Amino acid sequence: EDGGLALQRQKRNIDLQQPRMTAERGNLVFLTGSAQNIEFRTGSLGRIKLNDEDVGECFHQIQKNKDDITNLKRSIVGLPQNISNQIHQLDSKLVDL
Amino acid sequence: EDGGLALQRQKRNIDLQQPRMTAERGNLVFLTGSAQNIEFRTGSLGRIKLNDEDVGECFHQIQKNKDDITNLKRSIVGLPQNISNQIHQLDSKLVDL
Amino acid sequence: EDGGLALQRQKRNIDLQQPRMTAERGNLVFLTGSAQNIEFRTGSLGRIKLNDEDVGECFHQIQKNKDDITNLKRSIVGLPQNISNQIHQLDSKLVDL
Amino acid sequence: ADKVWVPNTNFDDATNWSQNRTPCAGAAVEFPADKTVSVLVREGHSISDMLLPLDGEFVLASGAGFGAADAGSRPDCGTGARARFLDPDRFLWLDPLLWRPGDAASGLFSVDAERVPCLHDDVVFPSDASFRVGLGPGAGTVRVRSVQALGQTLEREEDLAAFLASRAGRLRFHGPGALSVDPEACTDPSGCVCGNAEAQPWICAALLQSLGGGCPQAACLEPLRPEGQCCDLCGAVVSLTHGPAFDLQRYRARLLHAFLSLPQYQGLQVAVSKVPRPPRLREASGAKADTEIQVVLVEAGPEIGSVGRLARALLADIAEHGEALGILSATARESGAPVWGGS
Repeated sequence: EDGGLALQRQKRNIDLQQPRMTAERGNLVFLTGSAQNIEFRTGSLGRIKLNDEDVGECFHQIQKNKDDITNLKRSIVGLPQNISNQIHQLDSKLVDL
Repeated sequence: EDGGLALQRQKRNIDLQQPRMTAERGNLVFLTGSAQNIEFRTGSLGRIKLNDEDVGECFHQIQKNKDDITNLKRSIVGLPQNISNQIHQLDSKLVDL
Repeated sequence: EDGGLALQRQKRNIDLQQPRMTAERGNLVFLTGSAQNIEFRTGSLGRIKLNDEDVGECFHQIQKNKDDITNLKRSIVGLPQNISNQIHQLDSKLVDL
Repeated sequence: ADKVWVPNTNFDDATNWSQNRTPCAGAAVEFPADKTVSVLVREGHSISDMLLPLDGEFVLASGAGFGAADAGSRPDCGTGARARFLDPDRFLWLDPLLWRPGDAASGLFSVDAERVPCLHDDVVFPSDASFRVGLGPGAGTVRVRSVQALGQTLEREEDLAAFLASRAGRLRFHGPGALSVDPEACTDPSGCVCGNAEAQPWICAALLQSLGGGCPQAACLEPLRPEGQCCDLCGAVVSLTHGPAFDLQRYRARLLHAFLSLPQYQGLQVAVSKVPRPPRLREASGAKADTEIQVVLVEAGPEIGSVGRLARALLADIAEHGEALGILSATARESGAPVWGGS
């Protein structure tokens, strides 16, 4: 492959990798190339809002839900053990009668 | 341009509102019309990130939380049934005495 | 126009405190400075999508997960109380024998 | 030969904006709702409001972007008036003013019809600019050898068709006309006819519209109208009948190096191409060939007389070396005396 063609290909890749904001029949679409990211970076007081939902808070809530679920699992695992101990005790008393 | 085409174009403009990027009290706001979407699309290797959080992973976590909750509900529903069986057995033993 | 002048113009034209959308090596970056937001708003029938995921649905699912967790917590808290009442009753019967 | 598309739809190009300047910091900006366009953004812009087209795209070069500035935040930005992006559909393929030769040599020019890409030309849309091209007016098909756009070279009909049908293609090409590629190169050393004769009325209409209406008055008596030229001009036309040994490139190079480089011909420009021979001249000369080589000589500056001297020098050159050059016969026409005070 000669130099010109390589350069041409490189240019093409550069072009395809450029991010773009496009409008399609009034829809607004933000696009990046194959390996490029779309990133939202907020300052300490700045926020990203999607239709009045604060994205940062949503992410926070997802994590909180996850933590709550972990705790719930733990209590549910402990619960039957605790109860079965009590029932076992009762059973022993019955046998002792 | 003939009249029919102009009319068609005009109708389209009424149906569709121009997407808009605007500053509202220093905030940067992207707006679309009443039935138009806003979409963010990366290539297959690109990611959407909010302050170092990967949005794809967050969506995955939401689904995982949902599945975990379904499983938790199932265990909690099964739990009292299992225990009440044991208590009922004990009760029967008592009556038999 | 040479590169240095272009860069200078860019610096002059976008204040670093402004919320902004910029391209960084092919990545599309939305940045908020101090206290300003970046907001995306569709009309009532429009949707916001991140790589084919509907953000509204995701937000809805996050809230639903949160509500489910609250209910689960309540049932789990109520559960041992209910069972311990039954066990207590059994215990009393035993004592009465 | 390469023909390079000149205009662009870049955000940062002042000529794309009402008032001939890019939006200043804090400006309100408006793109026409119903004009489809791809816009390259190469710098950063602070705007207070921007209405986007319903169908269009903004491609961001690295470091480029948009920031939110409240209206009137800069005192130097003027008041209120929206910066409007001009109609991106205003650039027509057939407008000779919108193309430049890829290998422009000083002293050479093209007649108007050949400033627009010819049948055997490779067309280049530079990849460092966004663009939009109107095919038409008229529903005819424009044929060229290849089209380079977005860094890809399209030389197969199916590749071009796929590109034109894609969103990228639809953002950049519009109009009732069609575009087609035929990878056949011009293999005739004596040159190939441009092939724009049928489109010439449209080409001239586009050119004259840019010039503001009709042809300017030629500044000489008995001006000439060379084949492929839209308006009369002052200068000389040398018409050559050639044999099989004639080589257009070599003859063009000979004109540049053996004649135009001489001090007495400084400021002259020459266009050399194979053109269809007008029927009346064909009958008059009794020649069998339906094409001839047209050499158009014009003066770039106000000097007078050197064009005529060069035309006669060329005839003398042909008389002496015609056989070696593959030139069978030559005739020359000259415009008349200058009209002073003409525009």
